[in-house]
Amino acid sequence: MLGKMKGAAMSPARSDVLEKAADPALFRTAVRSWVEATVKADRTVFSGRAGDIFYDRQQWWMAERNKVGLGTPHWPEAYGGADLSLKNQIILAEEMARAGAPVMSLFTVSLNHVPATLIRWGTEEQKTRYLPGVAKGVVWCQGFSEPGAGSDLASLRTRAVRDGDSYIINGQKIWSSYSMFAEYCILLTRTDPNVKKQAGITYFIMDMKSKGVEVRPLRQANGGAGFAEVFLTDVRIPVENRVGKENEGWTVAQSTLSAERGILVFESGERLRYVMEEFYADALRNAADWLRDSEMTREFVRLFAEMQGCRQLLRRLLRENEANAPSAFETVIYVKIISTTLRKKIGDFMLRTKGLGGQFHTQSFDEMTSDPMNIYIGSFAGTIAGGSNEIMRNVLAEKVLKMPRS
Amino acid sequence: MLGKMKGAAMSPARSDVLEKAADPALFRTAVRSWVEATVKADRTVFSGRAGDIFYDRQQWWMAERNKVGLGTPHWPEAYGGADLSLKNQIILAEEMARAGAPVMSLFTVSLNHVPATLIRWGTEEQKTRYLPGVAKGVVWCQGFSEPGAGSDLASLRTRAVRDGDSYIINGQKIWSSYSMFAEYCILLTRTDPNVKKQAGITYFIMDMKSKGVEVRPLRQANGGAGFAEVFLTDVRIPVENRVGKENEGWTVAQSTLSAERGILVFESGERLRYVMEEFYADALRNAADWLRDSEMTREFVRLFAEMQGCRQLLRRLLRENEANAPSAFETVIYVKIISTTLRKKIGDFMLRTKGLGGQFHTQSFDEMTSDPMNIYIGSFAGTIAGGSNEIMRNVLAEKVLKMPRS
Amino acid sequence: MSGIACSFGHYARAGTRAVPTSQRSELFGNQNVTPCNEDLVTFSENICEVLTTVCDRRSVHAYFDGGNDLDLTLWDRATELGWLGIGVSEEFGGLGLGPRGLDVLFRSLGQNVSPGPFCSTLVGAQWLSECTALDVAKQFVSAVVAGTLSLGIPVAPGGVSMKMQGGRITGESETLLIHPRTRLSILPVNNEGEAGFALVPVGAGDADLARIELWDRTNSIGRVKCRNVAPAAVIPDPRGRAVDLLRCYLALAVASDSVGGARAIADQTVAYLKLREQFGRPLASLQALKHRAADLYVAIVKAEQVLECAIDAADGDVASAGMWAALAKAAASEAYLSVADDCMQLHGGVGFTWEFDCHIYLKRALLNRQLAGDNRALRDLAAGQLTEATLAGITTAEFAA
Amino acid sequence: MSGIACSFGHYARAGTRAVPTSQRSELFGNQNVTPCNEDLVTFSENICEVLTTVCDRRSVHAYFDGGNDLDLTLWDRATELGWLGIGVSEEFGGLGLGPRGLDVLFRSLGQNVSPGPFCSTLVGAQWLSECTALDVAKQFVSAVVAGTLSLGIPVAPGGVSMKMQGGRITGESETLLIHPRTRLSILPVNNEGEAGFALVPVGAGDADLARIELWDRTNSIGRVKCRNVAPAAVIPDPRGRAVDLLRCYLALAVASDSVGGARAIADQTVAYLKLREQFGRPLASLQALKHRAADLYVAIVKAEQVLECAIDAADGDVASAGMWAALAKAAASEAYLSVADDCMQLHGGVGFTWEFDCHIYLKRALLNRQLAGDNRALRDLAAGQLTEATLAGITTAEFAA
Repeated sequence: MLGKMKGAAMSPARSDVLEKAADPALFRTAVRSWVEATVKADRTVFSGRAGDIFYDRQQWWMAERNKVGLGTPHWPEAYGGADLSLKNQIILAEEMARAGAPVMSLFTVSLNHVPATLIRWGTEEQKTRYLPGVAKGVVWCQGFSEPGAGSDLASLRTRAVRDGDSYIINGQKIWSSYSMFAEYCILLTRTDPNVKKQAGITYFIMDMKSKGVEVRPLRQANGGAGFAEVFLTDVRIPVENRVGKENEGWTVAQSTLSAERGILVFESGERLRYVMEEFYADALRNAADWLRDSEMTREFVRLFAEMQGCRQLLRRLLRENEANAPSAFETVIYVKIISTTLRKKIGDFMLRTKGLGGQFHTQSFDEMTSDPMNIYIGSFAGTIAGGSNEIMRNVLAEKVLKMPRS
Repeated sequence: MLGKMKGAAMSPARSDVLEKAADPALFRTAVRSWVEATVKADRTVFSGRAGDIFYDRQQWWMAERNKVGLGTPHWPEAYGGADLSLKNQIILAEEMARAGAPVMSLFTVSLNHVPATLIRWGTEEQKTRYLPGVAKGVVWCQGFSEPGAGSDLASLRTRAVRDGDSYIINGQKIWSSYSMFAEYCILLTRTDPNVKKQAGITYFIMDMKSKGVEVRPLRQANGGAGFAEVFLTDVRIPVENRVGKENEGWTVAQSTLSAERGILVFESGERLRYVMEEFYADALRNAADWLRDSEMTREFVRLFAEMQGCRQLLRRLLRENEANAPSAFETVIYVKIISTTLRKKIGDFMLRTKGLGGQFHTQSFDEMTSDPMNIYIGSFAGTIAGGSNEIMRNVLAEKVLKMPRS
Repeated sequence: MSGIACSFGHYARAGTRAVPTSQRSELFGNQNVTPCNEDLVTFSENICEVLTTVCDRRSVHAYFDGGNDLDLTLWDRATELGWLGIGVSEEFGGLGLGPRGLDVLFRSLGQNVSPGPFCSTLVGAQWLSECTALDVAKQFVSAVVAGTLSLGIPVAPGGVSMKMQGGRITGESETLLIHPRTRLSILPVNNEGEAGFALVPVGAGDADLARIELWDRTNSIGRVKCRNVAPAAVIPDPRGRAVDLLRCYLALAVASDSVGGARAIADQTVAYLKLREQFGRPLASLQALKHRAADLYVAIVKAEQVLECAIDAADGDVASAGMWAALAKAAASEAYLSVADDCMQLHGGVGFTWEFDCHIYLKRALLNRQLAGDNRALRDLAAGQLTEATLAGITTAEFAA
Repeated sequence: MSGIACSFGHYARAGTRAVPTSQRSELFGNQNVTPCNEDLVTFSENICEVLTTVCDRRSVHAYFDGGNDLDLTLWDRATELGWLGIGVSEEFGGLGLGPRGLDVLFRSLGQNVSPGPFCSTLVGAQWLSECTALDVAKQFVSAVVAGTLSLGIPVAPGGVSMKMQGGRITGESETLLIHPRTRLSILPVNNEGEAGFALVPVGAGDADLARIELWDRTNSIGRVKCRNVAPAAVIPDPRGRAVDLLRCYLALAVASDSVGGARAIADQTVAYLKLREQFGRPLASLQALKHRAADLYVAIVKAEQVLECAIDAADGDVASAGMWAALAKAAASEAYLSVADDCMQLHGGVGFTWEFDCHIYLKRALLNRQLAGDNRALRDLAAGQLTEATLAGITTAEFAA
């Protein structure tokens, strides 16, 4: 079995877990026992710690994953990845969800958006310089949205002006997740204001330690502070940090955005399954009041069915992505709308089951995946960000149903 | 008391019922005993009759009302009306609803739209000639909508061309309620196709017996045949039947349409109250299954509350109409949307309480006010006609909330 | 026409197995392998093609008004083309495509609001093929596949049983999904204390079928009055597995019909919005209507995905199959109704006329909501099964590989 | 500033009845006459004017972040302006405007998501003025009107009672709506077998108030732990009328707060949509958002109308007042939540930030849904009352004159 494993000997990072990759069943077992043991360790390491442990815990978790070669599991081997098959990626995501392992939210951009962009558009030097750092825990953020350019991203106004071997940047970015922790930023700027808005955009890698970069955390509706505004004043970016050609950044950005439609969403769907299953098991264990109200139990099984349907849809999306099927364009819209609204409904449902108690503010330190109020209020990030559900409906109507533009 | 009653002696039609008009409480009692006795007679006269008794029954009911001076209760005395105060009109509508008296749907246009138009815009000759007939049971229909001009009424294309002392009409009208029974039609036509669409419209009274008028009944989704298409081929209308000036019909039509926002809707709200109250009492009497399902009883009381709120809103509308308050413009939109969607929800709810039995087709001959499937399917007439609820939302957003036109 | 539908056609027309087993399993896989999606898609396209011709809009309307025998025409055509054996396994002359094959057929029939005894008959046959002794099953199921037998089944399996004493049944049945010409019905019986089902000859003098007229005239229901009737066969069901399976298959069929119908009327509505102009532009260009249209498809996709889970579960024969079928039927029929309702509204005035299709879809959606049991009852059932599984530490959310 | 608000101001500032009774009844009518709408509108405008200044956006946000004492500032201002006596009758130094007056005040407070012990205190005082002996009522209600006393009340009247033995209470109370500085609470007690309420001093050594932190920081709740506490007064309630009335007044207050809040956040959202441009035009010009905005107002109007019915009923003291109040609270709090939820969505990204108002309204809406009892429980209660009335042949749908 080992001998047959494709490329098993090629990578120095191959671990006990990765060695099982050729056999899905064995791989699942290996992942399961590793992740369960490691997450248990996590609870020991971080339990009882005060202060903002989010960053430390994320870095610890990345390091642990790295030890078994799972830092960048879906990346090609050439860039230090484990090059897992889709099937194994699914197994990995399922097991992470099952064990309640930390969501790698700090690394969302570095793990997904950065490779989706650089592998296709980056120079060899850029790839060699930046990609290896990701598995070592280098944090990236995204500098796309602006106060006046959210859904209408192409109308962005942050200026980049060429000055010898570098560009001078001035402007303001917003909704930049974890930018307070980031070492680098993938940045969209306007280099030509006199052409059609999509045509004058240039894409950069920006060092967050550059002079003139100021990060101001924004507080979210649920009290969290995951994103920030980034103010850019005469920031100098060397020409070699440009990704793609000048004024062709819009095309590059499409690769970046496509990173949001794969295994990332899949894992969050899997986690929702366990949230719901555990929620129901808990209710039964505690003989919760709401179980005696058939209106509520009917609603629960309705949501439970929606959750299962959503997982099924996510599986379809992964298959379509893998096959480069054009239908993935349609599916990803349904996934976006259905999964984000489902999360909101589940949060609201759970809140109601807790009655007045659901309104008590708890100072939970975890990623709060299972606190109803956090699920509910946090769900707006999903329905608004990444192309609001309103934009998604426009696209569905115009691009899929071919209804004419007004 | 009698001596003080304003104008009591002036009208020869003053009856025992109308004599009580000065005292609302007495008036209510008088109306109640009269309507209960008469409706009971109705059941005797028409029970067991086969065939389409709708027309006969409507005419019988108009005749009965006429006997006590209630044929045209809300009209001014000068045109043969009872000139009831708003308070008494409300009482009358309440009592009609309470007794389950026939809805005067055959006379909707003649009782409401015709006077709203002629009293303001008609010549003395037109008023004298046409208004007295209404109480005697002359049926009118409305020739406004066309296949290509529904919500966008002003784009109508039925042509009227002046030819000496008359106009020649060619075109097609649709959704013309009870036009198969009508003797006259209030008709909108295009006289000038070369100006802004609202500016080239002329308003006529058309004799339905004119040569070239062909009525083809349309079957409705619930199987009923209340409306029809009206085909007009070289129909000749004398000039004296024009209402208002040539090309000024759009303004005249606004008066016609305003008739739809008063006591007419109020009465239907009152009827819904009794439908719901009787439905609940019936359920209790029969110990209906759904009463043991708290999801259903909660839904019922929610709808019951909405119904009551809707009645409250209708009372507000009547007050605002009476006071010529500008807020009536806003209120009538809410009334339209809320009352029509409520009717649909109630129909659907009742259907569900009947389970499979709700799907059995019953050949009911009455106006079917209480058959759930008829309430449900029939409700679309409400949500679509008279300015669809979508148009209403546009108007609410643009005219009331002042959101800019796109 | 692709080879697959031709195979079906040829196979059925010849009355014998024209396509060798090996070739067919290559096309559709054996029961252990999920049939390849592409084959099913092609199959579905072929059924659609036939239905578009036979069961076109005009014919359906004429049938609705009592003006033709579309139900019978369609039945004959289905027999010819081998559709009636799509679900049951090869030993009955079927194609063995199981729940997945039935889904394809019912979805297409739903798309075309097709009349005829398909649902009751094919659900009944599938159930018989799995719940009865092989000889009994062979006798009846093969007749179904050959197009010579249609079946009646309870509208809501799990309802009241008829009393059976000394091998004879007397009394009035619960409501059945049954075509007026159907001569055999599956009836729940209490056979001297033992729960089960009986196959009862219908329409003879001692078992009258009283039809009940429905708002949805594409379906037929009725009740059977039995006077001392001897059943053709009895299927004991002491542990309630048979009733659960019957409900499961019926729920799946109604769910498939519902998503098919919902998608068809939504497509038709979007097409109408593109044609119809108001204020000088197509209605489809109005953003509020675009969002409404998008919402229709979101609702449909949600229901389709739950149904997909349920078909997976039934196909994989997992323990929670009944639960998922119940949830899928509830989700799909509710989506169908809300879609059909909004489509009538989006059509405006013409949608409210008898001549347009909206009311036919709407009435079928309304009936579907009640078939296989009220959705509240189905969800209560599902909640009970979820509770049982959860208490036993068993997950119901694992996909059937 | 119109004369009415000035009257209020003057009256309260002087500490005596500055406006003669005759003049005030002319303005607001006596209890038998529905107060003229116009007066109430003017009154409401004046309250709004004050709140817009005192309780502006910036102050509310600062209060939410623990940066000021807006609750106390507002309380002082309300005392000065005579708002605290708006509902209770003249014998307590109040204005006797009853439920209709309270509605105007609570609606305005809701519009501004105002903090402070208004709801619990004014509901409690209104209730005391009607449920206790005149001397007891006078003592406490007058103190409320004078601004020297605030009250705690049960979050959901009808919950668990505390045991009272030999005139003393020991144990932990159910959750109370109670300001941290409040020193007197209305508590349900079981006084040696007899149901009733006790007025209990809070905050002294033997009756600690344990605060519970809420997501909605504009409200305060907590529980009282009593160790052998002697109540200031006991209100027996053998027939449950007092608990019904307390629930009724609380439900009305929450409903008023809800429709006020819903309208305010909807107005704010429409204003935002007009300002915010995307794709080169204001969001407000997009038809899909126009329809969404229209739907917000339809939802609000529906809730307002049910509330109107409930206030009518309470004002007219009809038997079904409690039923209507329960239904109004359920309708209004659900409308509030759905409006606040959609407003956050319609604001897009900024709506999700702490700096914008959306989350404050959303959190208050979420809390409101739970106040006065869960909406399911309230509707069950209403259904029970509707059943009783229907069986007795009494209609609940008659308007109170």
